[in-house]
Amino acid sequence: MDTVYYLVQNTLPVAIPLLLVALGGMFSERSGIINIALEGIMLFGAFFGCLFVYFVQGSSLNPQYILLLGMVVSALAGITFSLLLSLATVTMKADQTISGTALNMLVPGMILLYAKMSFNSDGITTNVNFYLRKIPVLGDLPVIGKLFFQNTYITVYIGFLFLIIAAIIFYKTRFGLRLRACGEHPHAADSVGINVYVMRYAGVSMSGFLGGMGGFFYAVGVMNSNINGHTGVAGFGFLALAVMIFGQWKPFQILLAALFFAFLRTLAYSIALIPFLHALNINQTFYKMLPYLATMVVLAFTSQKSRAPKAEGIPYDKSQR
Amino acid sequence: MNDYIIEMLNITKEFPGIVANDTITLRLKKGEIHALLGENGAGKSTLMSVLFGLYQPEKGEIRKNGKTVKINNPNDANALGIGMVHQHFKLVEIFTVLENIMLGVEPHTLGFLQKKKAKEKIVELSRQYGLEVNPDAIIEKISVGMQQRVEILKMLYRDNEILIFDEPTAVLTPQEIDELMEIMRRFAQEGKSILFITHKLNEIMAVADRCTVLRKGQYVGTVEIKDTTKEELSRMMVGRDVSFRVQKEASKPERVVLSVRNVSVPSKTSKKNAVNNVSLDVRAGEIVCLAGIDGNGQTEFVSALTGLERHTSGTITLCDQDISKASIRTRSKSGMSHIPEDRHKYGLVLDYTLEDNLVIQRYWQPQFQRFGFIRRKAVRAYAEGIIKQYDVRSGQGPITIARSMSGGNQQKAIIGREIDKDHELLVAVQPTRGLDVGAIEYIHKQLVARRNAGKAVLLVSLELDEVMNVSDRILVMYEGEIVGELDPKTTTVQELGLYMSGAKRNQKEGSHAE
Amino acid sequence: MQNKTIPPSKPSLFHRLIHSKGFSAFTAALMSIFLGFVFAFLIMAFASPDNALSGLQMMLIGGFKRLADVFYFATPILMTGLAVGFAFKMGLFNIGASGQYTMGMFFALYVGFMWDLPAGIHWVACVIAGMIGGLLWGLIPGIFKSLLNVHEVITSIMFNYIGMYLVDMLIQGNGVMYVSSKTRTAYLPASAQLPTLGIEHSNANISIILAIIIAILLYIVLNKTTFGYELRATGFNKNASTYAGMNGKRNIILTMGIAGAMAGLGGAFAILAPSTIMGSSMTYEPINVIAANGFNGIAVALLGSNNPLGIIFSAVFISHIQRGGTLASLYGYKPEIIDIVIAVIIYFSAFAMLMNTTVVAFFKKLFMRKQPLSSGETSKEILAEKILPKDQDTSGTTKEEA
Amino acid sequence: GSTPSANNAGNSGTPSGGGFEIALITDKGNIDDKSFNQGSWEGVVEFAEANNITHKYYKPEEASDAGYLAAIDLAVTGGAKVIVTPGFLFEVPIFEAQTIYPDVKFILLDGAPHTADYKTFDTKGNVASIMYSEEESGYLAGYAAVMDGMTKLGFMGGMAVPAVQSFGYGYLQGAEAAAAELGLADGAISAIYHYTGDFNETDNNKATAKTMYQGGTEVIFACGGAVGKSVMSAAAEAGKKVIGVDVDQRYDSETVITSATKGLRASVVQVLESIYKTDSWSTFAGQTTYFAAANDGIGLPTAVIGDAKANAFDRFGKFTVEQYEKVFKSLVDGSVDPIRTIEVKDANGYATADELVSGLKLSKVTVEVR
Ligand SMILES: Nc1ncnc2c1ncn2[C@@H]1O[C@H](COP(=O)(O)OP(=O)(O)OP(=O)(O)O)[C@@H](O)[C@H]1O
Ligand SMILES: Nc1ncnc2c1ncn2[C@@H]1O[C@H](COP(=O)(O)OP(=O)(O)OP(=O)(O)O)[C@@H](O)[C@H]1O
Ligand SMILES: [Mg+2]
Ligand SMILES: [Mg+2]
Repeated sequence: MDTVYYLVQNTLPVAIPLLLVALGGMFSERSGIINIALEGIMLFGAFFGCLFVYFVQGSSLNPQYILLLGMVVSALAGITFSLLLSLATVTMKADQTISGTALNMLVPGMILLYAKMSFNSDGITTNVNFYLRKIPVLGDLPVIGKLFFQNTYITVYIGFLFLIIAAIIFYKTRFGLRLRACGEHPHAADSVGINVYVMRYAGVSMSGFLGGMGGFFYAVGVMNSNINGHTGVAGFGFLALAVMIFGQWKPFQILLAALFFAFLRTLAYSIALIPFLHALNINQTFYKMLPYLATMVVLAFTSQKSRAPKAEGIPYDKSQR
Repeated sequence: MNDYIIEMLNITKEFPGIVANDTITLRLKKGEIHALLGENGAGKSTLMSVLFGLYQPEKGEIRKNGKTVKINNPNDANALGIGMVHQHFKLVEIFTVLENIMLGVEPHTLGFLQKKKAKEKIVELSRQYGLEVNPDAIIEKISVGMQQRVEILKMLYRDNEILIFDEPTAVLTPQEIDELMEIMRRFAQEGKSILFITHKLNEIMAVADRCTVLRKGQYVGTVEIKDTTKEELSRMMVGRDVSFRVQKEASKPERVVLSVRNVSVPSKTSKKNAVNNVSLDVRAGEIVCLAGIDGNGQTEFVSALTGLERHTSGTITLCDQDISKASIRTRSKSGMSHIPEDRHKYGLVLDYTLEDNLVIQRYWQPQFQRFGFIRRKAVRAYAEGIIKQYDVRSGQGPITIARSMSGGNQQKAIIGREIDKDHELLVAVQPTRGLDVGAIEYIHKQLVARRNAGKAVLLVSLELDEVMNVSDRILVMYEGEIVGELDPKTTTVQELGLYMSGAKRNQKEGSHAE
Repeated sequence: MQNKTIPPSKPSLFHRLIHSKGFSAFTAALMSIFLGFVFAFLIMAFASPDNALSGLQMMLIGGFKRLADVFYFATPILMTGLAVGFAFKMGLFNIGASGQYTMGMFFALYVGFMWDLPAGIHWVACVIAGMIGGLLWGLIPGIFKSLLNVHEVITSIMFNYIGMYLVDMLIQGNGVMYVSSKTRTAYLPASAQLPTLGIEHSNANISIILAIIIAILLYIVLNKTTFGYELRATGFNKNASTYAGMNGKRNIILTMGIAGAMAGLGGAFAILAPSTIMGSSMTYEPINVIAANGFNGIAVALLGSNNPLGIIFSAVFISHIQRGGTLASLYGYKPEIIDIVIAVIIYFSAFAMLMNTTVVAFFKKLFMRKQPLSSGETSKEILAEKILPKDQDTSGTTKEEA
Repeated sequence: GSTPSANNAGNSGTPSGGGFEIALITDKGNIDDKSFNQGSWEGVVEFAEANNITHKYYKPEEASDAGYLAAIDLAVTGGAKVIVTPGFLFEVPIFEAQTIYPDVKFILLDGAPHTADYKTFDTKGNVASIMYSEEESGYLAGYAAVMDGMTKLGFMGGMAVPAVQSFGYGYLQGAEAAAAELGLADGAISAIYHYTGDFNETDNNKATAKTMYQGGTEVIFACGGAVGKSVMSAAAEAGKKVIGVDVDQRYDSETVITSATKGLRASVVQVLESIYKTDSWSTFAGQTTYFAAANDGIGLPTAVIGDAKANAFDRFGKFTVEQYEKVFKSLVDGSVDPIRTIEVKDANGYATADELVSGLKLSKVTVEVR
């Protein structure tokens, strides 16, 4: 039973970044912009989030407040960075995949440069402990308490909160309706007076917001609030893309997909706790590969009938008929 | 004093390398149905897009009820009560009818959608004008006719009083066309003013009060329908006389070239077959026309026939050899030529030069290739031949980039390519789609010439005039089945329409198989 | 009207020049490079103003002090550049060059260590092995794309990681190849190393020559052969190529295979390079890091506008500024600046073409004033020709049917 | 053009015309790798700043012998008179460099110059080769842990390089010795032994550590540079303990009870002093010098930096400085001499449980390898 608790407790902090970033990707792609830059956006957000933590860690602020503020910082950073993508893809009508890749390449170099110039380091190392051993009252609930309210981070709850918000914006608001229209048939949207460019900027910016935040949450929940230019976010941005596709560009399916991957990952590292798997004593490396292999397997089965937003990847040009 | 609700004065609109509208003036009276006639690329859609605020004109002004207005975007147009049904529908396929209609003017509180409100209004409207729709149906699941209703409801929902219809009838059956005409008349009686674009003269004669004619981006004139004729209109449109009848002597069918037996193709959207157990023969020296309303399986059938898709069951025999499972290349080798439905999607590599496009079916033949290396000279020479023979107009001849050519000329190039390649069967799918009468006339001549040369021609068309004029034998397709075989000389458009709408069917085709 | 007599289909040389695709690609590249360095200069000026100029100078011309190295380091990225550019021609984005590169490296190493072949042949065998390794790893995204409809970007990224982990595992598990006490591979036998060009203090070797030859071959394949014709057609319009009876699925797999082979060769060339040190060799450290050369390949390809010949130059150029960057560290600047410069260059080259066309359009206008006929005539003239009944065959890009 | 001058972090002091006088070449890692590069760089900085000598580190363009040699060449061009090269990867490059640059002094840490084919080992007069007895340091750590009452130990090494291996071997032997001393039963101590295969802070290193703790492990000896960061964060979450490595890591995390240090910094400073101050270069030149307990080259930290009165052992439960000094003495006088290397079959240098048990003669300690 402890093993089960352990798996759940460790799955969530990993799932949340995936969830948020994939949701970001969803907003971007449903507005018509393929967002390969998620990896870069995450890293950028994580970087500024951690930088913030680094500068305030001395102060007497409560760690959880620091985390919340850091979250805001990272989200803003993410938005700012995502504007580079919108500028290239919406305004300049550049190839979306290429621009995204360029932005991905930019961030690690930037972090390395900054970190080396300021602390002769490959990244930022902080030491604030955001870990929550037990949420007061809730933590004492029988099973639920152990599963969800012990040994965790508030990022988990924030993550679910944003899932709800995202879903509402997406399905229940005028904005959401218009955004989705732009990703499917921008000319139709235009003909009813919707400004496609603005909507796409909005979509990409939301991916910046969620992506930056997700990046910071990755740093917090997985990297102990450290971040460096070499390991970066270990391909989580791309995993998030896969999660988004697996989730069919829909909020709640994305949640399931994210949980699936995160669980697989946790499982892979917890082999030692699970006797029959441990007995197999398979080379560690295979477990390191597992999430990537799983991604491929999943995509191999889902991609056949997966339905991406129709207008995704095509720069919108009013005068094109 | 003036009774014009809309005046477009000296409108000029340029596109890179072309003046789409050149000082055009159009006056619309309140409560009239005003037709707008012109060849392809004459500037009709552009002019309407200007009125609808999609394009900004370089010169000219627009007045409503006498006072000048500036229309910067569809919202402005909407505010002025102007609505438009576009030539190519502007509907979000994965949205419901409801969502599409309210998109852009959604009722909401604090940004949260109020679908109920919208729904009530729509139900009310469709009742009032007899435009039955299911607000919760997904667009991609409903018929083209339905989709057009949605477009019309979009205008009504916005309480527009000036309604623009851009080539609305192209996609409809005769019956549906009649209904549409009815609806337009009703609108007019209610005092709504209508601008109606079409290539089809008899429709204009049927409903319009007045007609403005454009040619090559220029204003030709405006006439009262009651004192004009089809002939005069077409002369105004093209600048010369055109013959509406394709003159051809009776066909003398010979041996069977194409023989299709019990072919079925599963549908992508629904569970039932898109093409269901179809059998037909096409003989040398005859033009068989596959008629039917868009979306009744013609496309799927052609895909199966030409190999673009693998059909599930049945056999296809071309010149006595079974090609049911053959690759596209093999089919082409064994004598099939194919003029595709969508020239931009299939027919051409728009970024290739004209010459490269002209050999796209044959680049691998020894004539054009040695040891896998393309023989430029040979290609160039060949291309020049075709261009000359089929009078393909373009900027720099063989090295013109296909994208920069007009649709009409692009089509000519494709036709030249497919006809020149030696073949026994010519499959022509909507070869005159969106082309003007001049081009249409030319292409029809070519088809007849093929047939006289003893080739088998299978023509797939939605245009009734084309079906009646060109073909020697008509097969009507309805819901994936061939519901009737008709002789163009003995049937009427109305009867044909009945078959197309499934109201009537005969089993002749089944027996014909033997 | 008098001007109607001169057919506009004979454009002036200048006009043809500024409209040639090559030209705009070239100016586009220049523009992005320029912006890249402006960026770098700003960073350096921020880091330490007093040295910024000399630092920048070092970056720009420093490479000339070490030409042999410039070419040596250009080789692998030239190959990965081809790997990316070639696939691009078919509309495929091969972001998996890293994995293919690593695989090629591994195959080359394997043959280098595990087979002993006579001197002249051994390194050739290694190179070929490397090519095969890359090819196999390139096929995978191709197959996923054409048979399972999985976007090649995702596949190749995933297989970058998988390949990297796999190779590291295989190497660490092999006592002959791996020296655990040194956390790197053992020294390759001399017979497996590439013939050097014998330039002092430099590993410059025959591979740069091979790479250039391969690039030229690719150029010919793309532009002169039926395969190239099919490939580009598919890249431009998949449906049309299918309609024309081309085997799209096969071509996708084939293209990715070839692209992979290029990257694989890059890996082989890199690991088989001779060492300036007697008895030593290049070594690989299985420390779970994705090969950077793969990603630099993207920069190279874009800068060379995916044209094999252009890629030769862009590879040399990027290597050149990288050497310069290293030398700039003598002024205390971090070499990482170059990574940023490169990223910035790609970012801009992604849309420089468009910025560029606006610039060209501007020139065109200027130019047209003087010579109204050279290009798109003014509206009146078009119409003059359109209205005139028959002899319309001169007017070009505008529509008319008989 | 103009004379280069030091500026941003990473190099300081003003160059006396001749650029950067003391240079350090990093191997694949960076100077914050919590390991060789960092330790030795700290030594360089400490000394150079105290004596206001220009200094700088260089990153090789290519991680290969030729690449390292090229970096050395660049450093010399940059005006280096003394070059510090941390790590065995420099053995072959230095062998070349020592003859190419006879009047440049080289300090080679954790290695001795030799040819690529290992046939000739030759340390010339301008090279000082420094080695460390990690097994002794590890021994102290293991001893301390068990003495402190812990029975479930963990070891997470980076990659199986000699330094890491002997830390680990020493650790187990120390534990065994302590167990014996406490008269515990056979198998009373269980140890989990693991190599991460990298020297980085990664989420899977953290997860692996967390899993160990979850399984009941009380303390993990984190012996792989930045791997320590991952282990510390895991420990923080699991509320368990960590033993640091190379340098005193108590300042990095509350969870670090002690660190098995080796005097990287100290040794570099010592050698530099021998050059610039005491001019006793000859005591190091041309030979390999071992830093061990005997010459205070290794040990557990006994003082807290910046606080003379503070107790460096405050994070232990029972273990005291006195006990430490006693065992330390036994290492100094050689009465205890831990095994440094054992026979390992596996190519990647990962010893199996049996190899460890038999090779290190363990009975009190049972080993599980992950
Ligand atoms: N966005 C555009 N960019 C460039 N040229 C355009 C554009 N839209 C229209 N044109 C050109 O302007 C001319 C008028 O186009 P328009 O669509 O109005 O013709 P049309 O009368 O609607 O023809 P059709 O009967 O085919 O609809 C044509 O030559 C067309 O090619
Ligand atoms: N998007 C565009 N950009 C630039 N020029 C265009 C564009 N579309 C059409 N044209 C130009 O307008 C002219 C007419 O093309 P157009 O496509 O309107 O003819 P069409 O007969 O209406 O074909 P279609 O029925 O496909 O619209 C051509 O000369 C073409 O170069
Ligand atoms: Mg048109
Ligand atoms: Mg139109």
